[in-house]
Amino acid sequence: MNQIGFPILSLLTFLPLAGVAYLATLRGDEMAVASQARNGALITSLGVLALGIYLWVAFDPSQAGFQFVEALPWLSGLDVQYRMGVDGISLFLILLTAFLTPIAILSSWSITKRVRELMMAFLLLETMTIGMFCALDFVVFYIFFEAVLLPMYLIIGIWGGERRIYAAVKFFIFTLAGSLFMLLALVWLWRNAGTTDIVTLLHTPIAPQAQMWLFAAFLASFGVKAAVWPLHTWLPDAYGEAPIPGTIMLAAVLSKMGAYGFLRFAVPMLPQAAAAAEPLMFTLGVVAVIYISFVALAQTDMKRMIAYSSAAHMGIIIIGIFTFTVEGIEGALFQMLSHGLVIAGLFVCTGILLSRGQTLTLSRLGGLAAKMPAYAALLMLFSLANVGLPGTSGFVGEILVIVGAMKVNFWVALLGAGGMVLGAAYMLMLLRAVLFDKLSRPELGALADLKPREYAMLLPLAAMVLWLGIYPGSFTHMFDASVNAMVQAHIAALTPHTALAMVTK
Amino acid sequence: MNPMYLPLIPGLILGLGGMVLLLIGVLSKRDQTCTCTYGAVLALGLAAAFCLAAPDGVLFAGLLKTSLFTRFADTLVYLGAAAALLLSLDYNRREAMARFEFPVLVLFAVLGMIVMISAADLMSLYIGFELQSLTLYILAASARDSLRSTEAGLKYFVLGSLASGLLIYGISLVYGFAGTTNFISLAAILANGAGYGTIIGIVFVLVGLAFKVSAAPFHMWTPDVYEGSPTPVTALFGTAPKIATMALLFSVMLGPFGHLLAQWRMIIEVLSILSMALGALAAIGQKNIKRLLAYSSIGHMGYALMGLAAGTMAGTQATLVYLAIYLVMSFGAFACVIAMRRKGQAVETIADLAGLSTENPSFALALAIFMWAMAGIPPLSGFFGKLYVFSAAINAGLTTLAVVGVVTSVIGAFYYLRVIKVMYFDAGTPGFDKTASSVRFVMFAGALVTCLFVFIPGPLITAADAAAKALIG
Amino acid sequence: MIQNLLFDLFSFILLGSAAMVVTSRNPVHAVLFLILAFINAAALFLLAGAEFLAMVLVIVYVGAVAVLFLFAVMMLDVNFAVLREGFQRYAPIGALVALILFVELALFVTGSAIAPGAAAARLFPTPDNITNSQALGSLIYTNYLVLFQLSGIILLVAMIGAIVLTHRDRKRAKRQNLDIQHARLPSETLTMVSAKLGAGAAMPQPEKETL
Amino acid sequence: MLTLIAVFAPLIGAVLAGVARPFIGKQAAIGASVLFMVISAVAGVSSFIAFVQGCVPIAPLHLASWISVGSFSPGWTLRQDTLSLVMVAMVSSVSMLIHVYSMGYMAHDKTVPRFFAYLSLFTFAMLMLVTANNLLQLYFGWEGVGLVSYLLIGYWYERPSANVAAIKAFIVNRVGDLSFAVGIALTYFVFKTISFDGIFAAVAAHTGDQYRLLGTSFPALEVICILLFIGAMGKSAQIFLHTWLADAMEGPTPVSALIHAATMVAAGVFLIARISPLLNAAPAAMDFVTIIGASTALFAGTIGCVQNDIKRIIAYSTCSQLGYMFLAAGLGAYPVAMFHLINHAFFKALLFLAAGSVIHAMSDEQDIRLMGGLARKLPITWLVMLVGALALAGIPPFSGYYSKDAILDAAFGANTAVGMYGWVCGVITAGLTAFYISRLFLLTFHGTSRAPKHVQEHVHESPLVMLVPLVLLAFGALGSGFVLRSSFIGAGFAHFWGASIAIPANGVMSALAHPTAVAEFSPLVASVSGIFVAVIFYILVPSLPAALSQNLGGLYRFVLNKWYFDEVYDVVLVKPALRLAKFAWRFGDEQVIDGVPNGLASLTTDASVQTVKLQTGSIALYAFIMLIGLLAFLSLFLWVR
Amino acid sequence: MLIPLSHYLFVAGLLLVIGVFGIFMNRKNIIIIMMSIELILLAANINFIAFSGALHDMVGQVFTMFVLTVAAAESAIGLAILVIYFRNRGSIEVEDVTLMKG
Repeated sequence: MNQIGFPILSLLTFLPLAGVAYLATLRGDEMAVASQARNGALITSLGVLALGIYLWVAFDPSQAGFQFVEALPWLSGLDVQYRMGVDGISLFLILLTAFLTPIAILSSWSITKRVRELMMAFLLLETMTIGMFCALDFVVFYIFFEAVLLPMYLIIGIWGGERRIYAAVKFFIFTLAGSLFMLLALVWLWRNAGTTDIVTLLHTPIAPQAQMWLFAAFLASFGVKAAVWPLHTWLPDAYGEAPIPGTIMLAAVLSKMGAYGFLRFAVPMLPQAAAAAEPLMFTLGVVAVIYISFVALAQTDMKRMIAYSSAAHMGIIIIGIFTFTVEGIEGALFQMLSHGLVIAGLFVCTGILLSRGQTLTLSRLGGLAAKMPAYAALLMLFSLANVGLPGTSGFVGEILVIVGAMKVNFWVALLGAGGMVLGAAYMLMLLRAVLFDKLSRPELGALADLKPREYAMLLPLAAMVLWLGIYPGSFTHMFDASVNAMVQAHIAALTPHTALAMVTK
Repeated sequence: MNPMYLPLIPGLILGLGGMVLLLIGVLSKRDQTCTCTYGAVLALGLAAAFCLAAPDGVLFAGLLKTSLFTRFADTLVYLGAAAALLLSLDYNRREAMARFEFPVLVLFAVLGMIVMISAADLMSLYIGFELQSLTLYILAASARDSLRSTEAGLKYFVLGSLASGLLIYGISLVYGFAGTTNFISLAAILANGAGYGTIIGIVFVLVGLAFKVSAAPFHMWTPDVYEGSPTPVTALFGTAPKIATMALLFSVMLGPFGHLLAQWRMIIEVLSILSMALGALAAIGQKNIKRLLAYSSIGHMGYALMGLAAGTMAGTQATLVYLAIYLVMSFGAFACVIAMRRKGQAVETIADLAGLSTENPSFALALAIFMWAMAGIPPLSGFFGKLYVFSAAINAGLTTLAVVGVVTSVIGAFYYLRVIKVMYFDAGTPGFDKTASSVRFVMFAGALVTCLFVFIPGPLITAADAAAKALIG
Repeated sequence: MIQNLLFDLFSFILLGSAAMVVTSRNPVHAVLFLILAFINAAALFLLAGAEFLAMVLVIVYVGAVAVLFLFAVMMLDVNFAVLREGFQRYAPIGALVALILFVELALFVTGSAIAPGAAAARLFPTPDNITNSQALGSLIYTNYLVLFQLSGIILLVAMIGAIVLTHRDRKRAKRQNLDIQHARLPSETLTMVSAKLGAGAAMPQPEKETL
Repeated sequence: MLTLIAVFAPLIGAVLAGVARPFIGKQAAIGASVLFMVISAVAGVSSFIAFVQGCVPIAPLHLASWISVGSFSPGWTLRQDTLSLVMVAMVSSVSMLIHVYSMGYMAHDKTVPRFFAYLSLFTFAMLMLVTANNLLQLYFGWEGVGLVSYLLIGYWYERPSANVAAIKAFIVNRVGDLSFAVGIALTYFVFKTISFDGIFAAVAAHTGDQYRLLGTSFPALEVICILLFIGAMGKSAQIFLHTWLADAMEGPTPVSALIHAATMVAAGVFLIARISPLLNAAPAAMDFVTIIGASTALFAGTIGCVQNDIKRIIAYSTCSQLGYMFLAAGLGAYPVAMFHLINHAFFKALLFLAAGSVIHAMSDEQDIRLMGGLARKLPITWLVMLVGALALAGIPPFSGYYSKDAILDAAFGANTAVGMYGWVCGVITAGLTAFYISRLFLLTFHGTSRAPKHVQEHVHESPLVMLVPLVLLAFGALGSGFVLRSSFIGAGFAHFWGASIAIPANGVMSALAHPTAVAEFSPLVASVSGIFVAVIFYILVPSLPAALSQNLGGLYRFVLNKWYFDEVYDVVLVKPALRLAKFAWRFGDEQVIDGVPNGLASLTTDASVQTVKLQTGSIALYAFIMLIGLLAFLSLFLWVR
Repeated sequence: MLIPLSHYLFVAGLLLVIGVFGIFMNRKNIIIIMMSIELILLAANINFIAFSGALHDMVGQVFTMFVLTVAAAESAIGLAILVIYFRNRGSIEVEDVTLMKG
């Protein structure tokens, strides 16, 4: 099996499926089924979280390679196997998923329509997501990567807002279009290496000419998933229309799949193409940061503003990845984690308003700080973390990316950091519109402050945000080895190193 | 008995079984539809069992040849026919068109198909082809009091006989210029290149067969016939004859004409591209679910043809995998269509599905699974079909085909999603009648296989691999 | 020499009557021209040495198929004037297609030579010492027995088909069909409608699809 | 250890006041905050005293690692050298006084614990800033004070203007912070470290480094210093990034005192002093600092002369005084800058709190045109305000005199064009300063009262809890210059500052010791004449100002409107940005980018309609298409292949 | 055989072309379309016979035999379908066979 004697990764991946099976067996009247389904889903996801924490404890940070590796024959005749494994890069993304799923499930309490199906969809989503981060075989990866669409499509379409159908279809088609090109790239790589084992693929050289095409295919797929400008427009629609728990999973976890794809495949497998695409990716990243921030500034809906903000932050992650420096990549990774937590927090806050029956139109909110101080404080915390305030998780990733980018190009660092200013602008506008000023409508004054269940969602997130901000070392040292090895390999593949030497003696 | 004749037994079972059932039906005083249907399913099962148990063989001085490849395709055909029979049982009764001749005709059609699949000579190819075609013409029109059904039968018949006319003209040219109808001799002669006469013959043959797999631009009959025919017959049309013809295409194109791969590949590519594009585009605006499935099947045949265009063993394997998966999805989907019945009346528009997910979640889920699988979304089985054909195409250097395939998949997803959208997102109460158990069986067995394929893909893939090896050697 | 002349004659009539088949305004005439075409084709068969098939062609086609056509034309009381409408509409494109097809066939088929290995690949060379019928028979009943049987099944299918499709039940005679009765469900046949007083019962209408 | 207590006690106070408020009650929360602040002040001052007596640098106190990625490994570390400890002592003590004062001033507010939590948090952030041992921790504090200033300015969040001011403060600060962050990154890029010790040790090795930017090469250190200084400009409200400061008056007065005196704005000056070894290697950047500082001093001084809001006048005075500090720092006279900073902290805190006392008395009226004649009713406030005003005006022996004089001496003594520019600006500003603070003082306390009657009736002296801090600060304003002079800039300055400040080798500090007569007396003359003019304007000939503003209308309006900076920014930056945002959304996203998929979708649908058109149901047509297809394939085969 | 193969092929080809042309000409008359198809089959048969003669091979004739059988069965089924269609609809106009389209 692996070094700890049982297939923990498969267990992590498929435990939610067991939950799905359990939920499917529930019978009885609707209310009873709903509450049983909620509890069942919550317990399952907490079980996954417990396993995830065990994984973290058992993980050996000094190794750069994959751990807990499992392999089973699968598509026979070809070298396509069921392979699972984690390294430092995927470890925390798995944990992020395991951490956020219970929160997303908790945040769905206010939804009363077809609860059992919703819970099943979430557990399915968790399986797909964790499986994707665990996969060590490209085909397995691809399957999980794309299978995410199924539950997500339903989640947006059934439980979403007014324009849910447009959003759901757009989300599905965009993502599918992108990932099918990756399928072609996958097949090409398969032919090239004779296997789809990711570890082997990582070490199989590819002709530079072919790399360009492959990179374009990867860009199409991961770019859509990570909502890289200008492939981002599905995102505000999907985030805006999805129900809150769906938005949380979309924004916090699913968008990371794209970035993870870049980090796992595009960069290490295609070093030359990645290096050649560096200016392009920087441009896209910077445009994402600046342009999308501007768009966010113009939003009139709380959820869409946060959605655009999320897309803008993905720009930072992209910049970080393509610096090919330890600082930049670790920054990007850290930003991925932080963004996941922060954006989840923000959306939970949004959901709390929704569950109080409130609109999300900014002009119709305001003055909530007086009646909901705890809510205000937590929303403020997440907003500030989103803006990258030192001491919160958002800062660490951002500064690392800036530091990494500075090693490559001054302007990328400067413009990438420009999100700090624009981000502050729209987040503060948001805070003002929601929390401050006078109550815009008298009924807002009747809102109650946070309930225990809401504390249960927000406090862990807040604690994590602060933990990541104040003592990021407990996270970075887990992926140090992997990232270092990756950067070393990248540099080795590119010798002579062509990065711009900006300082001369 | 001489083991040489073992491969004959399935054919005998089908032919004789058909006649026995015919006798039972004719002689009995009571309505024997049920008996005959189950009898036919039994015959198919027996045939399948004997088929799988039989060794390879060349029969009748090279008229027929069985191998793992033919057994693979045969099995699929048996499965398809059996499923169609199961579906017909309830449907025909409710539509008041239950007749014992129906299963008998299906058995004869299957006989024709297995002859086609095992054909090793142009003559047996033709006879098999005609046997199944003629039977299917009748089946298409079998709801004889329905204008739609008879219109479908008429269309199918006229166009089908035109196609078979072209086919036989082509065969005559091939025969004449090569001097033989035997596949092995043909291959030997064509190895030294072919004259224009032969080549023209091959094009005619291809057109005739392309009609049967409804590859664009020879697909025109498909939507109309699918829509008009009784649904179980449509389900049969969508699968068994297509699988048989596809298998025939492989054994002809890669057998006797295999050496001319470089010359006919382009035609297959064009067929494949046109089919995929048409299947994706034309389905978008459809309101009738059977028409939608018709266009979808055109698209699927485009994908399946990719494997033929590759012309390699991997391509063969890919297409076989694709066909097997397609068979299950398709039957599942048609079972769902058959289950769409309101107050004893079959309803066929997509809009009728609105709100199904709240009223009958398992039905809705099953249909959603089939739609997703057809769109090729992993982890459902449809994805693996696509994976394999794309892989075969790219390995054969046919990147254009693969790219077109990707683009059309995306477009295709759009209309599959629409079905799911109607079921899950639109409000409504379909108020469908209770579904018969045989239909439910096909539906849920199909859904289960489609879903769980990802966990045990091994057997099918290994079998397809062996079959491909048997064909190409 | 005389054979060439005969060939030219027969083929000329064949093609001419074929042309008349597709162009004549009255389907009855068309069928009659078809018969003429078959007969001439049989003559061409004869010239090529296939006496048996020539006879079969006459018997089967003229005797059965053509008569069937005639029967259909007569039986289906069709308004032929309507059928001729739009006669010319596709003629240009038809002519173009026909012309190209003809050029291609004439150029490539007629000019093609039989493959060099064809003689060696022949399966059953025509025996010189026996009659055509005997030669044919000895093949059909031996080597091609299985196909012969299958064509028997084809004919059986045709028979079943013709009967199944066209045989009319006497509709007046009511018969009890237990299966149908058993299959009926209350939900299929019964709808509970709460009718307003004086308004009558209205059936619920299915909703229209919207996307 | 004392430093540790000094730094973290406010944090504990903040947490208690903020988070634990529901559990411990309002009074306890306030009490906790003040108590921990007192602890902090005691610890801060005593650690400073202990240090002064030993005068031996204490090793940095390493608390924990923070980020550790590659060689980028800033930790949580408290630096303890003269510079830090001076600041710790000043910040904690001034802040403590402000806390105490606030207990009275804010007594009637609804959410006081929140206010105290912010105040304590603010102090904590500032203390983290001044004790930072690396640029990133400094940045932590830097952004921290920015954040809390945002919270405090927007404390009365029901006022729209307070919200606008708060957002403005944060965003303008962020502009500077952006530059700072990029500066940190560049520092790391050049030095491979961002800890101060590491940087300073490697300055010599990197002096010649060039950095390519905009197509040409610049000395890397210059670029870094300018980037960092732009950060300082934002925080210290120097010209171009000053616009937030005056608006920040929307916060409660103690906040203004805290922001303007001890914390936040001083951070910029502190940063410049902190990176002195680096800055010394970047002469162009130093000149830049001087020019900006001198210009700001003059610019803000002019505005201060015509404002009518009591707090705004003091705010612009802060701006102006900070300009002085940068002027000095840019010349290399960092100890002088620090000296002025400390003095300024006392007298500016004093001025603000006194102004707060006035406002408190005047029922929240802030316009000096509606005051007057308060001297009799508010004697103590009058007295302490006088002390503060004289200190600000630079009248001996009040503290401002010593430091301002030293700055101008240094500028004159620097003997460079830039220095001379600074000196000229400085002298003029001295005159302006004296004028506007006298104007404020006279209009507020003397003459006849111009306030509405009901306000006049309520005028009363502030409670003791407010007056005690005022008096203490007055002593500070009175004595700090005299007391600290010798150690800060006197003969022993090198010993006092030790390694915490690097003095450049241009002899600017030695110029202090031997000032020329011109340098010595011109500021004093300017100050005295400023007071004199004010007395003429507002006591002797009260009609003169109005006449003057009539005659010089254009100039008056220009200055009154703060040189139109806000308006220009609004037209050039804010409005276009909002328009651009709308455009990017409505056109860029919804039309162009979404246009592609939506267009493709409708294209597909159209194509679908076209495709289906052939499907007419006509058998003959189907047959035609088959035959045409056959023909096409035949032709393809025969002619193409 | 005295008559050259190419003559036969030419005649058969022409017959095929006439059949094809016939389909275009008679877009409304389904019976004539069926007859056109019969002509196409006849063309194939002539080919078979001609090749059989030229090759001196019996297979062509055997093939023709089966083609004839099949053609007969085909006409029977076709006409049966036509009859029931006529019954349902009362007309056999091809152009009007458009219940299902799109």
